[in-house]
Amino acid sequence: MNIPVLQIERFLIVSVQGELKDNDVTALQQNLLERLRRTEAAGVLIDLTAVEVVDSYMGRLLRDTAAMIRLMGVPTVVVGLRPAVAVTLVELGLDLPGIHTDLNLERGLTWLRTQMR
Amino acid sequence: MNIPVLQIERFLIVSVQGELKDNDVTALQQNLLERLRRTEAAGVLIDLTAVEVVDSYMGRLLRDTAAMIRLMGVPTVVVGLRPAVAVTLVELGLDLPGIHTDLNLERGLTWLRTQMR
Amino acid sequence: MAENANALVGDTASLSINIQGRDEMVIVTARGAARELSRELGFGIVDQTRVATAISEIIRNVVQYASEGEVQFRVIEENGQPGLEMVVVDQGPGIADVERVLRGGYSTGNGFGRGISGARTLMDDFELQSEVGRGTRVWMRKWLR
Amino acid sequence: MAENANALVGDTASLSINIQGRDEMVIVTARGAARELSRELGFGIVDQTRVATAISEIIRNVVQYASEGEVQFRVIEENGQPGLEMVVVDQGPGIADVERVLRGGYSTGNGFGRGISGARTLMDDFELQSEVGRGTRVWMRKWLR
Ligand SMILES: Nc1ncnc2c1ncn2[C@@H]1O[C@H](COP(=O)(O)OP(=O)(O)O)[C@@H](O)[C@H]1O
Ligand SMILES: Nc1ncnc2c1ncn2[C@@H]1O[C@H](COP(=O)(O)OP(=O)(O)O)[C@@H](O)[C@H]1O
Repeated sequence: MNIPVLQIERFLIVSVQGELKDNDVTALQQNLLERLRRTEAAGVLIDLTAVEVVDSYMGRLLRDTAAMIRLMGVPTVVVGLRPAVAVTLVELGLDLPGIHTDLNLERGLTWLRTQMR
Repeated sequence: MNIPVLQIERFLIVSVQGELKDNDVTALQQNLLERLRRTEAAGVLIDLTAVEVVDSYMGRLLRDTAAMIRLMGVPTVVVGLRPAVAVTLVELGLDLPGIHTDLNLERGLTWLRTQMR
Repeated sequence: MAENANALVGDTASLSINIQGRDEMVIVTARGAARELSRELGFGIVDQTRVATAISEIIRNVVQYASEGEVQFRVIEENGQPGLEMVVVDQGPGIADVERVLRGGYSTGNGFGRGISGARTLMDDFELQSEVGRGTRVWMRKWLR
Repeated sequence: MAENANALVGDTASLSINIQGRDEMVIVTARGAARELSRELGFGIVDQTRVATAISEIIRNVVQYASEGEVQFRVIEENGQPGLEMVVVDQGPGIADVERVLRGGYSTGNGFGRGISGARTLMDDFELQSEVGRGTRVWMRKWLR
């Protein structure tokens, strides 16, 4: 599963399409690192619309990725989390601490714009 | 799989949610027969929005149901057929002969209204 | 593409999923497995639906004519192109006239007689072997384009 | 409800689905099977997701710690209430401190240690048996409300 990184305005869009794995996430992080430097992007949006199940392993990988982005000083927003996925994440005892979530792409982008100085 | 029959205006709405079986369809046909007589409904709409796969067996059951409704003298419209399902039906060598199809519930109902004398 | 295929192929784990129940329960379980696997492999929605429909046809025959059987899913690779292989085997009554069934339009049940010929059209590679009294084996492949 | 359950339960067919491949291929295949079966059974979207997530956790452990295993799906009925039973068995290294794993937060990998305790919360009935050097068996049920 190669995770594509798109760009809209000054924001990077990560669209998760399938199962995440440790090495996917390592590749993604390197890709993001480079792109953030090169494009001076002002924020990252992670789109989970296509994701029907997030188990604790995938939850950890998402959290790690968001944490890395935060360390680079840019805001992250997660959008498209399905209601049923949100419910199971809470029941699993996981949450995405300190990660802003929003309903959809548009609203996520709007939020990122407000974060720009 | 019990197939619910709802009513909107003078139309009966059949919403297929899962796998069809011979006896489901027999039950559905009896249910429709009764409801059509009792309510003097002016049309039947079959909603396939929730159906991700229609194989040749299920295709036959759908065709039989539509044929029965037609025999009762009321028009049928099938809505919500997914593009990928339409493609595979054609490739399977099946079609739904003489069955009017429409994009969604609203458009299906609009069409049924034009069929009313 | 070769690099991508390398990432998909490989036998690192194996699982046997057993399902017992009414025909439609068995069919939807196999179909869900096939659809999710082809989605993960990167098939588009139309190819996912083709694969799910083909397995649906073949498993419906198994539960109807043999009542029990076995499916093998395998992620494959040929000349750098990844694909999905599905082999379905049963020890049921077998098919007397394989040629006729492959042509389509022939049914001993009350079907359209389009199950096997349809599945063949939906997949890229298809082979049907059957022996009366011994059973039936269907081998199918779909390539990721 | 009893009538409805009767319509769902019953062993009329059985299928064995075998999948060999990379861990994530195996996990998504089992998950797709579980999701589609629970959908057909009439589970709502949240319960479908709970079941799919629970099986995902348990199968991920199987592929990670034992590399091969077996799942059994069964449609069940108790006092007129239908449900889904899933039993996952492996012959892997087993778990030394089952109590600790059930409490959650303990991981020998680099996980959250929330897989087993999480799956237990997501399902209605849950039992974990394990013996070091022999293997692990997880039994789970979810009832249709
Ligand atoms: N696994 C099988 N075992 C025995 N007979 C089979 C099997 N699959 C198919 N057949 C036979 O081949 C015929 C054609 O099958 P198919 O093309 O799927 O159409 P249909 O299922 O609509 O009859 C069936 O009617 C049946 O007689
Ligand atoms: N099938 C299994 N075989 C052997 N050990 C297992 C198995 N499942 C779980 N374990 C052990 O139990 C621990 C906790 O599992 P779990 O709650 O799923 O959390 P995680 O997978 O995040 O570590 C694992 O780290 C592992 O040591």
